[in-house]
Amino acid sequence: MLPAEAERPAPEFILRLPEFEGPLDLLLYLIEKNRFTLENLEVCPVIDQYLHYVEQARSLDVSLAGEFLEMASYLIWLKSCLLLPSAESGEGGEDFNPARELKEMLIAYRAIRQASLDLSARPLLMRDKFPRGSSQQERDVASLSIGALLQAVNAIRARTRKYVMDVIANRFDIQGMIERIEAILLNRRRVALNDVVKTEERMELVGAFVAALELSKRCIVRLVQRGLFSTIYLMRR
Amino acid sequence: MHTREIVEALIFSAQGSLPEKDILKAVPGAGPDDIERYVTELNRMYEESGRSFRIERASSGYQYVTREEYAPYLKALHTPVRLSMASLEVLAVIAYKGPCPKQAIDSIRGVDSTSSLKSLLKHQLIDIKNGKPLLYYTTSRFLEVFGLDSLSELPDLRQFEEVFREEAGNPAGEEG
Amino acid sequence: MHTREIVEALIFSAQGSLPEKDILKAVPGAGPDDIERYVTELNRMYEESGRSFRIERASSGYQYVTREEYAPYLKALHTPVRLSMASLEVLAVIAYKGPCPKQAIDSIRGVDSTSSLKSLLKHQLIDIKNGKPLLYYTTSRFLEVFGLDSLSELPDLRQFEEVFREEAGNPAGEEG
Repeated sequence: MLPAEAERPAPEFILRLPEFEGPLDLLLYLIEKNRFTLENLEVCPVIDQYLHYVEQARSLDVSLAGEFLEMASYLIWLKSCLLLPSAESGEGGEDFNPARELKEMLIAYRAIRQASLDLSARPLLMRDKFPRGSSQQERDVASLSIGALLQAVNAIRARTRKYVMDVIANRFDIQGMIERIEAILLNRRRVALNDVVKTEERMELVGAFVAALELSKRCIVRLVQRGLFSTIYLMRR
Repeated sequence: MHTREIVEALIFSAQGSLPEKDILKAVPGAGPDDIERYVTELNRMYEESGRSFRIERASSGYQYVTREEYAPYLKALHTPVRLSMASLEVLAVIAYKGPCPKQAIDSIRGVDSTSSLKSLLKHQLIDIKNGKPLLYYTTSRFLEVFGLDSLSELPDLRQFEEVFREEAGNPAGEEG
Repeated sequence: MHTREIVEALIFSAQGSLPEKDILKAVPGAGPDDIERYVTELNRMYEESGRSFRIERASSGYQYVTREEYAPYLKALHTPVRLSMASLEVLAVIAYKGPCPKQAIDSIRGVDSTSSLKSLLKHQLIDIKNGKPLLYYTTSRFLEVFGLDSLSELPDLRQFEEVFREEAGNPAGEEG
């Protein structure tokens, strides 16, 4: 199911470059192809081949993820460290090994990749085995995660392709608005609806209007409007 | 592997009642009579070995049920229901935007939310503020189910862009 | 009615993995060892009578699953989980290092993990802890899907690292 290393075409193959998960994946491929191990790794040929691959990809107009280029510049730096005479060898008392960081990175990545293959080799629910279907009785709701909620937001966004966020950022707080209006009417007999809102935002105005309706329903204010589209006043009762 | 056991596995793993035609599609060569015979055989085996379940023929197909005498024990069991994606969407809108009228929910989602609202009300995850229009808001049960102390604990959606930002040319994202 | 069959009915009617503690609550007087013994007995009965399913331990509980040899017949009925290599890598990082921020995942893999995170969230294999930065962790669904009782059941990551370090004596690797 997963592409085995051996099945990948060699990177010299001109018409179609093999695809790699990322720069570390490519590096591991090159190391394995050269039959190096991380213990006896000769970094320079691997770096050369890596740069060659990136060069090829660019000449073929293959769009490479930025990470590949980032790694390329890192490797060029690394190679220059290796090739330059180590004038300050023994610096800090440690034997200076610029390739070590790269090795550690590769070991960590390789371990994770092995772990992921290991995971994938387990009998997988919904692939190798299937759970018992749903039971008939309906009960309480299972506890849910914030992730699931945000997933839902994303689903809405993907479907409507509108800015759900815009609307959400403008959420209005009716209760807060009611309190604001009540506070204003403590000192005054009447206030115009437009004077209740603090911003020009439509949603806030809608919120104020809903709040006004609510207060009217509670017999706290009376809404007065002299004509269509004219100012709406909230009168204290 | 016997066809009978394939039929068993099919009904076993199905969500709800499995229509006969789906079984026939999955085991080519078998007819409706065969299916019925297999189910009878399976049920006899279950009964003879003292199993707590059997297969029931419903109008729409076949489904597993636990035997009635076990019902008292199952009632004690907390078998939580999983919310549908549609209900989760409605819930998300109300959580972030509520209290809000149904019309606002429908317009944000681009679809009608009637049945989801009903289901959420039934599970007491949302409630209604009286008024015209009715306003929906999330309840304390909602906070409980999501393990939140208050609505203000909901993550800022902008922060979530790191996960849900649309990739150029690949809006659907990876179907991993 | 035997307690064993009550346990059977409980696990059978549960959705997903049924936590052991829920079983213990439903059958007073039985201990974890009893439950385990009942499950072993049930599984032996299922196997001997050629049943297509068994009970397995997962996510600190028990769940019914169909036997693997039936998967080819059941695939048509379900939407199988298909995880990309990238998603599996991300999942492995989160399983071993989580809860961890996206940045940690990206840095181990050397690439951006956005689309994989999306896909894993969609499959509910991972979830998010609110915070700055957001932290990702594997869910109980992950344990169910991979048939793990807990994360501690995963093989030691260092074990994999060691294998790689020790390959010095075997330059050809597993090739050939």
